[in-house]
Formats: sequence, C-alpha cells, structure tokens
Amino acid sequence: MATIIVEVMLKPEILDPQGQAVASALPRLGFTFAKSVRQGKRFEIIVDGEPTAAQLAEVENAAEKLLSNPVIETYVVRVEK
Amino acid sequence: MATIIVEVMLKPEILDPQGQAVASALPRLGFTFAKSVRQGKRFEIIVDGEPTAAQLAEVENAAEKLLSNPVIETYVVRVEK
Amino acid sequence: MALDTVATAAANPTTEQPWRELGLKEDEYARIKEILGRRPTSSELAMYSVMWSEHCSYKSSKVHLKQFGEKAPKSDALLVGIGENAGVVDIGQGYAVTFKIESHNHPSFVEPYQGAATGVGGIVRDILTMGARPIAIMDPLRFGPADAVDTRRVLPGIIAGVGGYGNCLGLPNIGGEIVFDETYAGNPLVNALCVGVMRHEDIKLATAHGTGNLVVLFGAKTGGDGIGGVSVLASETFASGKAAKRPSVQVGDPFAEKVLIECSLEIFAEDLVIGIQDLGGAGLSCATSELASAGSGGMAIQLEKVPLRDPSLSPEEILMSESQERMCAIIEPSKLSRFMKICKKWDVTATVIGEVTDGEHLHITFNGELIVDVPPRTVAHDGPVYNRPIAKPAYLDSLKPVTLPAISNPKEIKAALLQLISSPNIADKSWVTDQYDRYVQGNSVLSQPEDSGMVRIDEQTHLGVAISTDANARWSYLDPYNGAKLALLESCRNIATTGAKPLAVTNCLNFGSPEDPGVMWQFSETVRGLADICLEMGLPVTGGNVSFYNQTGAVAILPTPVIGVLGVIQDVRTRTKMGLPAAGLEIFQLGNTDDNFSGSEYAHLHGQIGDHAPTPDIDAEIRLVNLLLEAQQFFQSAHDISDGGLAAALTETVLKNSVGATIELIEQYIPGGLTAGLFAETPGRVLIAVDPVNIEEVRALSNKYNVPMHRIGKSGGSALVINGESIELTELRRAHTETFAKLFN
Amino acid sequence: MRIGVVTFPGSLDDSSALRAIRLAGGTPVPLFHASDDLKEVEAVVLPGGFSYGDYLRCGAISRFAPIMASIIVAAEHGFPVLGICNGFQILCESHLLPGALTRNQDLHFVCTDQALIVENTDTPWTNGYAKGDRIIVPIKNGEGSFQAGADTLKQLEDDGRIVLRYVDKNPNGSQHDIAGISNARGNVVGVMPHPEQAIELLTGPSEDGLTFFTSVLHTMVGR
Ligand SMILES: Nc1ncnc2c1ncn2[C@@H]1O[C@H](COP(=O)(O)OP(=O)(O)O)[C@@H](O)[C@H]1O
Ligand SMILES: [Mg+2]
Repeated sequence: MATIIVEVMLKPEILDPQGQAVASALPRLGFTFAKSVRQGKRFEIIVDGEPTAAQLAEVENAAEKLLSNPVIETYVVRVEK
Repeated sequence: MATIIVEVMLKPEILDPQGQAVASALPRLGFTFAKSVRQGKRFEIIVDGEPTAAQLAEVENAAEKLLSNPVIETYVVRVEK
Repeated sequence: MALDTVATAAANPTTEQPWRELGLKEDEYARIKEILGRRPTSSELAMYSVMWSEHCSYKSSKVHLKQFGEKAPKSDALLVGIGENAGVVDIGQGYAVTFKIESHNHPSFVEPYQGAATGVGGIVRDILTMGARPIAIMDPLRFGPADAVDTRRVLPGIIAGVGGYGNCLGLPNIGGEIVFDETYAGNPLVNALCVGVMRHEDIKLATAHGTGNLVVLFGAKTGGDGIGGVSVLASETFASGKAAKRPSVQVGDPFAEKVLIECSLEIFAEDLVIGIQDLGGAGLSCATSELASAGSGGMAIQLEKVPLRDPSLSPEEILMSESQERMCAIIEPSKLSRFMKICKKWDVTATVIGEVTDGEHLHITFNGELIVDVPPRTVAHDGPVYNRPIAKPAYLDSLKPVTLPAISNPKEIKAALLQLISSPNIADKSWVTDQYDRYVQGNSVLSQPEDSGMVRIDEQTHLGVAISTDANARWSYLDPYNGAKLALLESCRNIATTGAKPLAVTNCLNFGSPEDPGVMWQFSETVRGLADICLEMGLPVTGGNVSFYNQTGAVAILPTPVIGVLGVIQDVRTRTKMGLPAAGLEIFQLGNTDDNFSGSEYAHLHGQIGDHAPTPDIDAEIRLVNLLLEAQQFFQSAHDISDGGLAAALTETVLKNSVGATIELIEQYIPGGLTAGLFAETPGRVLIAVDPVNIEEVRALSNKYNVPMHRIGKSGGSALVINGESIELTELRRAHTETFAKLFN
Repeated sequence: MRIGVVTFPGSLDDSSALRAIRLAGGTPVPLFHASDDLKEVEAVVLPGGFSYGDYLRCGAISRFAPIMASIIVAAEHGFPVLGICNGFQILCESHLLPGALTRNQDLHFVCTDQALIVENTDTPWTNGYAKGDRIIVPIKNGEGSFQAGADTLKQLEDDGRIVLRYVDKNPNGSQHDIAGISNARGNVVGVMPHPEQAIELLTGPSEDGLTFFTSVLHTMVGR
C-alpha cells in the first residue's frame, strides 16, 4: 500500500480569494511572516502495492482530467515517502 | 524568498465527503487505481529569505490556530525545497 | 476480547459493567437487570444507556409534556400527533403538512459549522420520514453578546453551516431569528425547523409489522460518529484499552442527504415501504427499538451486515453510531428488487440487515452470536420518568422595575432610534440571510425579513402555508408561564399579519439543567403556559423537542421556548407584505401601547431587564387575528410590532421599498409618552398601511372586532419623519444595515 | 416545443426550470444525467444546484455524465444549451464555454436580487431582450466569480459574447463584471443568475427572467 499525492494549485494569474483571506487574517492574529499565501487542494490517494510507472501515468491522467481544471489550475503528482 | 507549505487534512476518523465523491467518480471515468481518496488543503506561504526556526514555529502556531481546525483536522508544516 | 453475548451475560452475572460511565443511575441499571432477568450484555447496556438518556427518553420533561395531550384542543386538522417523528396536519385539498423544530445546541458550540449543518440535516430527515417532501427550513438562533470574541468564532460558522447544508439540499430558508444575550455566551442555541408536504394517503409511520418483512438500512455508511461514552464499552469488550480513535465531531454530507431525499421520495411514490424511521440520536438502537415496538411482532437484526465506513467498530458502537444521512425502512420481500433499483438509480447504498419476526423480542446477532435480546418497548418507551424537584428561583424576588429617562425632544428621539435600530438584536440581518437560498424550489412567497415565511403548496389552487417562529426569552425569564403564552401569541400574530390562519404549533424548549429546581420551575411553568394557550387558541401541539443542560457553569441560559406556528392561506396571491409599497397611504397602529418596558430591547440597551412581563390579553389577540384575516384585503402593507417596538417596525416598513413616512405620535394619548410609543414592546399591535379609499372598510372591521385603530401617519417622501424630526432613509439604512458587516466581516 | 432540463444528482433548480419552460409556453421534458437520451428535445437547460455536492469543483464531476456526451455533440452542431449557475459551471468544466467559476471574493454564499444588463441579444436564449435592457434576477451561489485569462477575456469582449453583466454592484469579484457568456456560435449560454427564479412576481423579485425561455421558443419556431 502506498500513498500518491496530487497537489492542485490555482495558476498564479488567477485570483485566489481564499489565500488572500488567509493572508489578511494572519497579521490580525499577530503573524507577520507571510509575504503572500495561496490556497490549493491536496489529494491523498491510497493505492495497492508500490505504485508502478503505469499507475503514476494514470494518476497524471486523472489529475489532468478530473482532479484539476487546466483552465485555472496546475497540478503536481508525487509519491509519498 | 522561500515557500513554506502547510498541508491540512481531515483526521482519518472524520467523514470526508469530498474525498468520497472523488473516489467514486474515478472508476466511472475508467480510473481504477484508487483504494481510497482523501481531500485536504494546501497552503503555499511565501516568506522573505530562508525560513528561520523561529519563523517555522510561528507557522506551526498559525497552522494550529488559523489554517486548520484542530477539532477535525491535522496539519503538517514543511519547507519547500 | 470476546463478544459479550447473551449467553455470556447469563453465565457471568457478576461481571462489572461501566453503567455509571454511560450515564446511568444505579436504580436505572437495576431496572435493566430486572427487565432482562439477568445483567445486560454490553450491547444491551449501550442501547439502554443511550435510549434512556435525557435526550432520547425525555425523562425529566415527560411528566410535564403530557399536558400537551391532556389539554389538547379538539382539532380536526391533526392527522398524526405527538409521538411520531413529527406531527402531521391537514391543510385541505388533500394535502398534509408536517413540521417540527429541533435543537443542535451543544454540537454547534464545539464545531459551529458542522454542528449547525448536521442540525439541519437531522430535522430534515425527521420530516422526510413522515413521507413528506421537505419544502422549507427556518433557523431560530441565539448567541452571546455580538461583540464577544467567542461569538465571532461561533456565529459565522453556524450561519455558514446552516446555509451550507440547507442550500445544498435545495430547501429555501424562509425565516428564523438571531438574538444576542449574555447568557448564551458559551452556549449558543441552534434550533432548526423544517416543513414538508405530502398527500394524506402518503403519510408514513415508524412501524415494523408483518412477519418476514425486511429491515433495510439505506444511505450513508456507518462510522464512529457520535458514539461518545459508548467507546468505554468498546475498550472494555475489546480489552487492552486501545479502542480506535473515534470522531469527536460529526461531519455532515448534504449531498448524500439530497440524494437520500430524492431516493426516499421515489420509494414512497411507489408505495414500497411499510414503515420508515430516520437514524438520528441513538442511531440504530433507536431506529430498531422504535420500529419494533411500534409494530406487531419482534425483529431480528444481523449487525455484521451494516455497511461500515470504519471497519474497526465494535457491535456496541455500530448500535450507537449517530452517523448522519441514514434511514431504516421495513419492506415486503416482494418489493425488495424495486426498492434496490431505486437506490441504485440514486447511488444510495442499501442493505437488508434483518427482518420482522413473529416473536416479541428484538434480537440482534453479530456473526451468528446473539448479543441483544430485549423487549423493544423497554428500550424505546419504558425509560425512567423523573419528577424533578421544582422551586421558584430566588432571582424573581429581586427584580427591579425599569427606570428610563423619558424622551420628548425630537433630537433625542432620533439619537435613541438610531441607537436602537443599529443594536445587534434589531439591526438588519441580511448579512446572515443573504447566505441562505430563499428562492430554490420556486415557491417562496415570503421569506425573511417578512413577519412569517410563506410557501406555495399548489400552483393551480394557490394554497399555501405560513410559518413563524418566536421566543421572547427575557419575558420568559421574568414570567415563564406568560412568556410562553406571549411567544405563541406573537407567532400567531405574525402568521395572521401575512394573511394566513394559524393552525398548529411546534416548539423547541431550550433550558438549563433540569437538576436545578429553579430551571425545572421555569420549564414546568413554560409547558403549563404553552399547553394553556394552545387550548385557549384552539391550536394543537404537533410535536417538538426539549433541550436541557444549556448552561455555562452554574449560569443557565434564559429560558428559551421557541414556538413555531403553522398557518394556512387559501390563496397565496393575497398575502400581505411588510414594506410600504407607495406614497399616499394612511398608516395606522392596531392595538394600544402601554408603558411596560420590562424585557424590551430598549431596556436591554440601558442594561435593565425590569420586573414583569406583560399580561397577555388573549381575547384581544384573538380579535386582532380575526380582524387581520378579514381586513387583509384592504392592507397595502402590514407589519407586526414587537422587538424594538414601533420604532423598529417603522424602520423596517419604510426601508423595505425605500418609501418614507411622516409619523405623528400624540404624546398625551400614550401611557408612557413618546418613549413608550416608540420603544415599548407591548404585545397585540400591528402596523398597517391602507389606501385612503379603503379606510372606512377597515374602520368598520376594527369596530366589529373591537380593536383600537390609531392613525399615526402617512407614507411618502425619502425620510422617516417622527413628530417633526426627520431621518433620511439613507441615514436610517446605514444605521440599520452596517452593524453585522462591521461585527463579522 | 420540447425543452429538456437535466437532473444531475444534487440538482436543485430543475423543477423551477421545468416550471419556467411551462410558463413560457413550452413543453418541459425532464432528462436524467445517467442516460445519454435527449428524448428529442430541441433545446436543453442545465439547471442550478449543487451537483455532486459541489465537491472537488463545481460541475467537475457532472461534466462526465452520459447525458453530457450527447449534449456536447449536439451543442457543437448548434443545439441551444443554457447553463444556469451550476449548469454554467458544468459548461465551463466541459469546455463548451471558456473560463471558470471560482469562489466568491468574500468567500460567502450570496443570495440577492441582482441588477444586470443584457448585452448580447444574438443568442437563442436572449433574443427577446433589447440590447442594454436592465433586469433584476436573483443570484445564489458560493462560486460565481468568473475568471479567465486575459486573451480569453479580450476575445469575449471583442466578439460581444458577454451575455449578462452585473451592474450597481459586483457580487462576487467576477472579472469584467461578467454574469453570463456565450460560446462563439452563440447557441451555448451560461449565466450565474437564475432567470428561472424570476418568472412570477409572487415568488421572485421580477418577471424579467421569463424572456430567456420565451426567447428560445421563438427561436425554434422561427427556424
Ligand atoms: N416540547 C415538546 N413538545 C411537543 N412534543 C415534543 C416535545 N419534545 C418532544 N416531543 C415529541 O416527543 C417525541 C420524541 O421526540 P424525539 O425523540 O426528539 O423524536 P426524534 O428522535 O424523532 O426527533 C416526538 O414526537 C416529539 O415531537
Ligand atoms: Mg426521528
């Protein structure tokens, strides 16, 4: 059993009101570290056994087709160590 | 400038309707790799310079207080390489 | 480690059991042993403990609630009364309506979004269970002070939760309340009302009969939600103390509920079920024991068949789980395949978990081993009944009359009015209600901020229903008997103001700890008042809910009986709205004002609560309702005068369509003068606008019903002018609408 | 004149859309997501709601419904399609319309009576309006903020494909105050506001929305 991670973020040019809301809430709580914040999604996909290259290609495919919307988002697929 | 990542996931015992919806949509599209899917959030926080230990502690603190809801979620803070 | 079976229990009568941890009293545990003739198995103990809890058994309230039955007025409208999941009333033309309020207070404090969301989900299932299509919801809410830090945590989450779940179900939110008071800090109240409609012949009941009929569980899979103290049992039974982690908060899945609704309605339409019960508090324990005890025989359940989300659940936990979005149906075997087909169409998991037997017991097995063998009635209905001690609380002896500076100069009027209408309790609530879908289903005739919500039931005949929920907790604090009466009367007035005729009542009684004799006195007086007023008004109580233990430390919340009244309107096109529609109308106040400020918002702003609630004039209220119904055709607008007095009513009336008004109050005619005229909350008053050509008709009717009718002004202009002092509508609007955005954005 | 309304799991305004078609004088035909059968309808409405709970992204899962395969093919041949709210989101996810609908700027669900200007009247759904008509129609959504790349926006503007624009206030942060757009051919229209909830004064803020449904009926007759 392994975990494949798909991370989906809004493209930099797309407005991210959730990230903005966080960025403006942080200093109100006294946190001053952030120059900017973006919020995205994270999918943890559990697969049987070690992920094969074919399986990873499938996940890429699913990330492209379903898990992200290429019009506004980008994604990254990785295997959790 | 560096990027600190905060990953927030629902605790395993908490119902994740979104992850479930994805898990049941995948096979309808012919993707059969997933045993289960959980969906969470990912925050990309841009900070000035290399993150210091103190800064990371601050981020932990913010993750606990603002970015996650400790009643139902857990979080991980990491520095993006 | 081993399963605690009935055989084990019989063989090991002295095994220590954690009944105390499960909230049972010593005598209650003894009763269980007496009923069974042996010690309970751990699964049985789990079932009894949760079904005999305050929440499920009404053990502290039962002796009082029975007045609703004893004093019940004769009503032909009542098709299903108290005792079922929700009462059902006949509204004519073959339609039946079911409605009920429930509380979800404590979960909403712990996790505001999910607590409120699952509160909506639960009441909607209660309505669905009756065979009805849910058609609208309302949400009476109470919070601590608006500017308190915790209110800023709790309120946005609760609003988002009510909206998140209700919007996703496609239920228009047509009303509710938002009230702030110190006593709700640390204990917000989230009450949710749902109303549903069906044809008479489609009413469904929670009953299991017909030997060999199947018990089907359908909807979401079962997880470890809401099993709380029962995990004690799991760790006992499964030894070694390493019970898996159980969620402390339930997460709702409104999408699952939406498909469950559509699936169930399709199943009902094909008449595929004999009985049906939703799974709410106490989950399967409640559903199986209630279905079986309302049926003819017994029931056999194979618990291992229950589809699990969390495979580590023990049988005790499966029985206790309060996982949301589940239903339990009794169906004939011949109808199973059709039933399953519909479930498949909606992608709803459905599993046969047992059958109705010709025995008398509820038998539950787990992988073939008998773990529960009980008479179902003893679990579902024969719980303990307490006559808790009652004592009139001491605070009632130290109440002080309200002392307020009298206002007479126009400048002071303006300042006081602006302060009042911008106070959180009176301010415009659109910041909240704009987060709720009020349009979905296309039948919302009236929604907030109108006096009552109204939905069309039949597009051809224009039949509709109206609902209003009300509570005046400060009056209940001063005088719980009359407070309950006043709340119901206000609800009726709200219904009649929009043109509907009051028909039936539901309620949600939110109180502190029943173990406090003072709270118990408030409760018993409330129920007595409510039962009396229902009899006097001829309205049946169709159901409700009791929520105790609403307190922070030793401080109980204000006694908060939330009353919901359902009314019927034959032609929704004739409904009356609250906003002035045009200039040139004559404005009247129906009913007299007096100078009692006790419990009013105006007194509250001055840090006072006063010493006595108004004494309800029931005869006058009935005459007013009758006048409203008969004269409605002549009203251009009508608005109930209550919270915030005439000042608030006028503000809302002029701002609705931005039509101003010029008002002249004649000081010497009003006991208490201008201050009372504007800010007193004397019940039994309504603000109306009438076209000059209809004044004589309205006057004649007000004479007929002997309701005082005072001309107080005229509509028109871009300001609200009171006794010469002018407030531009823009300024009025700013004061009225800014408050919530400032507090919560 | 048969006009279909698709019910996806979680559709909410399907019954209102069917009613609107009826009140406009058409024959409403319920369609189900799981079948690819368009039942000989001559136009189709994808209604509002929370299909699949709006989980993942609004419209992302519904886009793959069997009925959508038929609709996509038909739409490419000029078949009139109207997506309302969730329907608009599904059309964007299906790439029948450009851009995407994202979280409202203030992160709240918003239900309000919204003033709009009708800009493109060359679509089967809006030809009953006059260019520049100001209408009041409810909006009710949590993710109605229209976002697209600069090129797409320019093209939409240059080609006059903005069907509805918010006026007085922009309720959600939509780029260029966009409330509705069409595809290049004009037969596919997506709008965030709910015309089907503005068809009777009794239950809506206006009757302004009915023209969407009468328009398509006239278009079909005119063919
Ligand atoms: N305050 C009340 N007034 C009238 N009926 C009540 C009240 N509280 C509870 N009931 C009735 O008691 C029965 C049991 O209530 P409850 O256990 O809450 O039902 P459920 O679990 O289906 O919600 C219901 O019929 C309910 O309407
Ligand atoms: Mg119930």
